[in-house]
Amino acid sequence: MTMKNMKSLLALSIFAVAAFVIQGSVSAQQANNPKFNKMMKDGFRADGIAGLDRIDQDATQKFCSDPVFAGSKQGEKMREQIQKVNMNSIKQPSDGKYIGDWKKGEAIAQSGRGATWTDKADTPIGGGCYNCHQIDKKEISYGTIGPTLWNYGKLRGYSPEVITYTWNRVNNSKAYNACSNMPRFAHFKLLNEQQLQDVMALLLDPDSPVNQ
Amino acid sequence: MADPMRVRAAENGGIVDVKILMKHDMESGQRKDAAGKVIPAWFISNINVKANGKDVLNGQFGPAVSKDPFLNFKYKGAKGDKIVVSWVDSKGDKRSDEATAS
Amino acid sequence: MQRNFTLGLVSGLLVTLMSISSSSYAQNATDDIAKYREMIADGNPSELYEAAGEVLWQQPAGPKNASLEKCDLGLGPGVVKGAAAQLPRYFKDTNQVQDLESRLMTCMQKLQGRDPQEMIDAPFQKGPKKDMEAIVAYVVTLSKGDKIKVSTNHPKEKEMYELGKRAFFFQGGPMDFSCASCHGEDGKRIRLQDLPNITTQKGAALGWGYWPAYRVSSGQFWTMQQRLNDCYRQQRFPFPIYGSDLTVAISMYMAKNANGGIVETPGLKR
Amino acid sequence: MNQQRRSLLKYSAVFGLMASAGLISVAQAQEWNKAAFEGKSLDDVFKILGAGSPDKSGAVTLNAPDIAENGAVVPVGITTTLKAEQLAILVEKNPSALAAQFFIPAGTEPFVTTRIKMGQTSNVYALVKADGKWSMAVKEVKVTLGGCGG
Repeated sequence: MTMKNMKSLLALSIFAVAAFVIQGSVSAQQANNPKFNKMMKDGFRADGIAGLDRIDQDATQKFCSDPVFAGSKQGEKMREQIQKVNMNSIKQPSDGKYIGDWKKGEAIAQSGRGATWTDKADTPIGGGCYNCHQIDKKEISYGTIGPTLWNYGKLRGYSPEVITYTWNRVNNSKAYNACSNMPRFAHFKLLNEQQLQDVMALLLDPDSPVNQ
Repeated sequence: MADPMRVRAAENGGIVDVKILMKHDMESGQRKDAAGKVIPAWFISNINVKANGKDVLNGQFGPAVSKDPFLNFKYKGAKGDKIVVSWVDSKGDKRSDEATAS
Repeated sequence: MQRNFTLGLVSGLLVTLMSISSSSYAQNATDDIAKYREMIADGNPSELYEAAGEVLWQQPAGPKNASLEKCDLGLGPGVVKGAAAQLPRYFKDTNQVQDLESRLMTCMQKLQGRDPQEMIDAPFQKGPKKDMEAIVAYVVTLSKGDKIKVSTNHPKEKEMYELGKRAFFFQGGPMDFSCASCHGEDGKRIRLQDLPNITTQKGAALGWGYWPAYRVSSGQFWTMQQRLNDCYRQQRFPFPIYGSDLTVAISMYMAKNANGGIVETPGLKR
Repeated sequence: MNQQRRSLLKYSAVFGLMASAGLISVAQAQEWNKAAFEGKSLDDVFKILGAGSPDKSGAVTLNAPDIAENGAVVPVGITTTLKAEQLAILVEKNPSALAAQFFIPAGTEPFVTTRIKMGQTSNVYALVKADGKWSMAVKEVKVTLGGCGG
């Protein structure tokens, strides 16, 4: 996996951060620590698809690596800025279609594979959704890092607002919560548009087992 | 040569409780290596336990027994019983270990 | 954007309500898992590694054909009992903070004349690492039941702790994960596995106190270095170098947080 | 305990040598039942063991977890109030149903616990042969996907 996308967001965010610094409205994040940087640099080696560029942080990662600052009053403006940058990176579906095939979506939600140094570049990457969320109640092995998604559509309805919000959230959760634990699936090309539509269907197709 | 087992035997009320851990991969024959080739099955097939020279258990394993097999059973016996556990695997490798009931 | 935000709030509320109502299901499965663990607790195959490790500890090896019996793990040459409970720590002879495995590499080099680079480069579960794993099993078993007691009195220990803390929260990779993504909150699970909150004493003791462990899923004995290595793999990071300061710093952060907890190693894990 | 282990190791080494030199033969009172272990389905194995269609019996207890955190290690125990001479553990959905079988000489309790592999959620069967007649107990064990799934 290349980090091209990450790099462009990094550039964008550096610009945003720089703007803040010039305005003088942000108190500093944790100080740059050369000793720490060296430890990180010397601590890893590239292996397979997992290159050393993976520890080059973009602005979002850097900001969220300092939870004290990120959660503070002083961090608020930067938090909003980061959410905005992430929101702006979201593309609505090119074919205008939001809802794909829930059966494929379930398979994506089940798989936690891909993108590790033991995977190949062409190993399909799973959504890993069940790692953190309850989704279809039939699957008893689910995590609790994220909220339950059982009856997702049934409870919220299937309005365009719900659909757009959910699309944005599965594409880039950091658009709403700068330091959400959820990966930015579209931004890092973990899931393609088709796969995102399939995951959407699992949550928002009235026929999906999730909404029974 | 195969690695040693761990054999524990404790007597309580005339019953000896025997616990055995064997070091063996118990290759199932279902797994594939990195190149996609099936790794052939290789497993402990027979296990025999004697106390003071007399059979107290005979077991047969298939490849579905877990790696590093564990076995627990009980027989009527006494402290000081000399327990010998022996296994043989599907390639003919063997191992015997001994313990004394305490 | 405003509308989305409100919607997010509403769904957040709903979700909170729902997670309360669904927690009973989670509880059942968690109880069943606890029962399963109880059933396999007796007969930890780590014992097989421990026995092999004791032999390796006493057996002359390496270019100098010497045993490890004079190895100083922090409590003096040859003292193994209780040593693992106080690691990582600062060692004067190397002027470094070392965890158990980096310290064992030092002993293998100094006493036996073995090249640490061979150990660093070897894949887990193979070659020299296989010996290391058995020796680790032997050493940690001799701290079982002891209190975790790690010091940050030496400035280098204190520094290592702070570096480890920072590394713990360091996000990277294509999934934005840090150690804290999974181990920074109480009461969370990944799939059915409870995730200890390593930022707290209780959580750190549950994590640090039970590794190294025999892993049921792989049928292998895993040292702490291998545990960390696989965490970083799942975090989608590059490959952490065996025994590097990074891995020692993370260990220092966990171990110090766990102080006062009980060493339950070798554990028996999924 | 350390001392004990040390002497155990010494013994082990001696016995290992003796075994490899053929001084101790591994007793094979019953030859490994190839046909039974290669039987695919439950019925295949029942037939080969001569078990017919065994009846469920309250006298047979199968001790296994409701959920296994990992299918690679599923603890399974059989115990019975019957005068068992043979015990067997079968997994319906494994590629070959028979996992293990045990022969119980007089003086040995009809009790055995071991650990088996399960590829997926399945019924597990505990079979007991007593007075030439087979009976059984059945329990479903759920095998879960764990960890990060990677």
